[in-house]
Amino acid sequence: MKNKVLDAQQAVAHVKDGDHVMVGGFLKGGTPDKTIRELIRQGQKDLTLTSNDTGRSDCAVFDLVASGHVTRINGSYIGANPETGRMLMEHPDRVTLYPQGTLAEKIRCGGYGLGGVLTPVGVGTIVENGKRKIEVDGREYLLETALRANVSFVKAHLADESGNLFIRGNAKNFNVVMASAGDYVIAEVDAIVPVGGIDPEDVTIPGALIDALVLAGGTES
Amino acid sequence: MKNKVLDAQQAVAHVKDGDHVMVGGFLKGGTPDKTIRELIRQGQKDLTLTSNDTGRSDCAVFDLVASGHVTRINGSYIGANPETGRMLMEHPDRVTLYPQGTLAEKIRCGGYGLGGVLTPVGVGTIVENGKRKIEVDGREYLLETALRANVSFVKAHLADESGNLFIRGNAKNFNVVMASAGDYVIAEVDAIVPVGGIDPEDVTIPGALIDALVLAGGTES
Amino acid sequence: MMNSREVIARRVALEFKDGDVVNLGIGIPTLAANYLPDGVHIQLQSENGMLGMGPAATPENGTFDVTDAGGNQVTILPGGMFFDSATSFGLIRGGHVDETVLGALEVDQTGNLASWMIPGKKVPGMGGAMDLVCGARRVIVAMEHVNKDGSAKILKACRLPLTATCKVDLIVTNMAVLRVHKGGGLELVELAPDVTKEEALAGIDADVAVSPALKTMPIL
Amino acid sequence: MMNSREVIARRVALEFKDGDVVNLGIGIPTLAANYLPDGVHIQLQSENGMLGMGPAATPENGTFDVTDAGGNQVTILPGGMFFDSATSFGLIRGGHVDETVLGALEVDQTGNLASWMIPGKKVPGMGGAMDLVCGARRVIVAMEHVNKDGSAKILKACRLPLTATCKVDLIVTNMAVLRVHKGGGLELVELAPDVTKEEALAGIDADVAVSPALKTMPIL
Repeated sequence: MKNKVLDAQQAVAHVKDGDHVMVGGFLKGGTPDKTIRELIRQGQKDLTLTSNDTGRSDCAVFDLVASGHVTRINGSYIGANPETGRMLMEHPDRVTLYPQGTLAEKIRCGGYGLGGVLTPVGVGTIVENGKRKIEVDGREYLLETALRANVSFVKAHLADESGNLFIRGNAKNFNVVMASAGDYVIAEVDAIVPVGGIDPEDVTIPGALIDALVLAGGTES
Repeated sequence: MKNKVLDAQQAVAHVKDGDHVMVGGFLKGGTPDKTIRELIRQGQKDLTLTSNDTGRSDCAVFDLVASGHVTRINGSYIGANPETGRMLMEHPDRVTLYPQGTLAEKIRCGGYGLGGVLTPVGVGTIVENGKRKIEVDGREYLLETALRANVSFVKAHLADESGNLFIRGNAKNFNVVMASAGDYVIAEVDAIVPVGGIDPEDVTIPGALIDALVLAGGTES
Repeated sequence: MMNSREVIARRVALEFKDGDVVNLGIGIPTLAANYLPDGVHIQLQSENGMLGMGPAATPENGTFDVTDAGGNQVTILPGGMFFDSATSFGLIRGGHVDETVLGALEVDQTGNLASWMIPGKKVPGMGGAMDLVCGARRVIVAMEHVNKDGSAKILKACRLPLTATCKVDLIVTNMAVLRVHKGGGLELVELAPDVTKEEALAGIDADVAVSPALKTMPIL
Repeated sequence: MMNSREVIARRVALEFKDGDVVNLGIGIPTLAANYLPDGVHIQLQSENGMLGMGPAATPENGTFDVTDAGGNQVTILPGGMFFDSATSFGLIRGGHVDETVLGALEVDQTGNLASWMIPGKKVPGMGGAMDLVCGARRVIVAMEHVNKDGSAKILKACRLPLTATCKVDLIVTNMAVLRVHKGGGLELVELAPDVTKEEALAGIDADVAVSPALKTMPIL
């Protein structure tokens, strides 16, 4: 069995300048911090970031935006990150906001081999700008296309050595879809147990999707 | 709290002539038998049936097709039910077959308020007949639209009194998406426990989706 | 005497039926859960992935693996469940949430709603609001009757970018309750205690029919 | 001497790398799991909702809540997981299955595959085959070299309704192994023991390039 347990430095080194990175979490819930701090430290440039909210002040992803290394953002609610708000005001073309359910479906499409979904959400609003409208049975929908990343960063409570993840509570949020939609997927976890240590009914994400396991905590404040 | 525990007769009486019913299961795995036998007994006519496989000889849904009360079928693999095969040969317009993942997504769309999905599966095959083809980023996809039912029949191992379901193993199959896509949803369950008897991490389907709980077994052979 | 927020929250609470699945927006809507009538139990949906949300967590039992949509550590009640964002918004879009209650910047007489941005000033993003408004069976707007400068929030036509078109069912303010008829048209159906019809209408810049059964909010 | 099915299964087993997620069709493909080389561990995906499928269940531990795609009661191995059909086919379509091995009625030199129906005769339905062929990273066809009447199954162009277009990567038969080049074109790369190039080619009704490195199947 391939050893997927890496230190943060090794795992994050898979990110290249210009990459699209997805970062799981909903504000402080279920968001990776140690690996994102390492990403800030390594300083890969010109990143596209997909994150529901780009964090709040106690989240590493918040500081990632402030680091200046992120030049494009896909998100939904950015009210807790004034840096993202500033980017949107100064460069409206660099920040794209989606209805939260639409963002989740777009990422799911990317991970699940679908080209897109038809959603009624956003019809009649500025969200429809530039998008194809498709009518089915007399009702209008927006075509929302798939989103994939070069590297996905997710957070889980528990992993087994094969990479199976148990994501506790509603920390599942965007972590589940993002784990399927990255070419390389880094899971930051509170603990790692032997294979078989997570009941098959409790595995949230199959290890087959996970490339690197990084233990959270340690030197991370 | 509304009492959702009904006997099979009461629950199944919600089906009307001409209804579209969805029946969960994959062959004998996770398929409701007692409630479908009751549906055969009550004899509602002119039903449309959506089922992955329409069962094998030891499944009630197999007998439902043979009963003659089903006039339209949506399925995927029907090799274990010769009656469905006969219907397809004699009335090709009455049986529609979908790639299994496409069928699952169509039902998910129906339950989750989406108009459809774009899938690459079936492009270049007879599955594309009559469907819209949509190009995204230079790749062709089929537009597969949503499917909903009047009544969904699902099977679970455990329910709590509020209707939360734990579906064990891979009996989850089509039961999960069908539970979201019926106007009225009947869950046939092996046992019913008080609210709180299923850990929040183990609830497969929220009780909010379930209208009727019927205890499996009993007089059912 | 009740303050504005309490008037609104108490009145909104009367809209819930026993067993309803309800999503409450941050602010006044969240307060509504404190005023449920006897015998009415609702299940709170939190769009970040929970049904059956319970009270705030304590320092002892709190974790960032269980949070509300505002990011606060909370608890889950027996009978609740967790899920990911795709499932959560599937439930929302699919009509499995009975009521969503949210604040608004503007509502208009066709049922349009603007709640998520002021161009050039404040763009926090729509978050889950568009999905909730589009998908919930009933959409209840809970807001102050007028802006701080006294200008109307209930308008002939929204001026700000919309959250959704023609989706609002009911408007509950500190002064009045207005029903939005399907196909458009506002009907003033209730007044807050000590508020006159004239006062309520003066704060509205839209066509309003006054219900023949106009009554006082039953909130005391 | 090995029978045809064993030849095919043994050769297919050599295609797996340690750690691969593999979906094996019913019949010959399923047999391949019996012949894994030492040190190669694969995880079996069952499209009805399981990763890490284990051996058949016994009457003691069997349940219809844990079945393979043929409907038989099976077990799950430590490190496995269960999921619903939408998730299962999401994993399949999303390229998270490394190899799918399936039988076929016909394969052609462009990599087209026909496996699911004979019009007017037999229409069992495509089941998960179209999703698997379309989504798996590598598609391996495992089948008898020719039909029972001796007619070719490897053709210039499939005549039966297709399962997918241009998706097959490798064809393993009881007589030969053929690589299908991206963009089309068959290359005969291996022969079964005691089978001549001429014998193998005689059973194929398509344009075939013979590999300069043509060798005997390494299955003994």
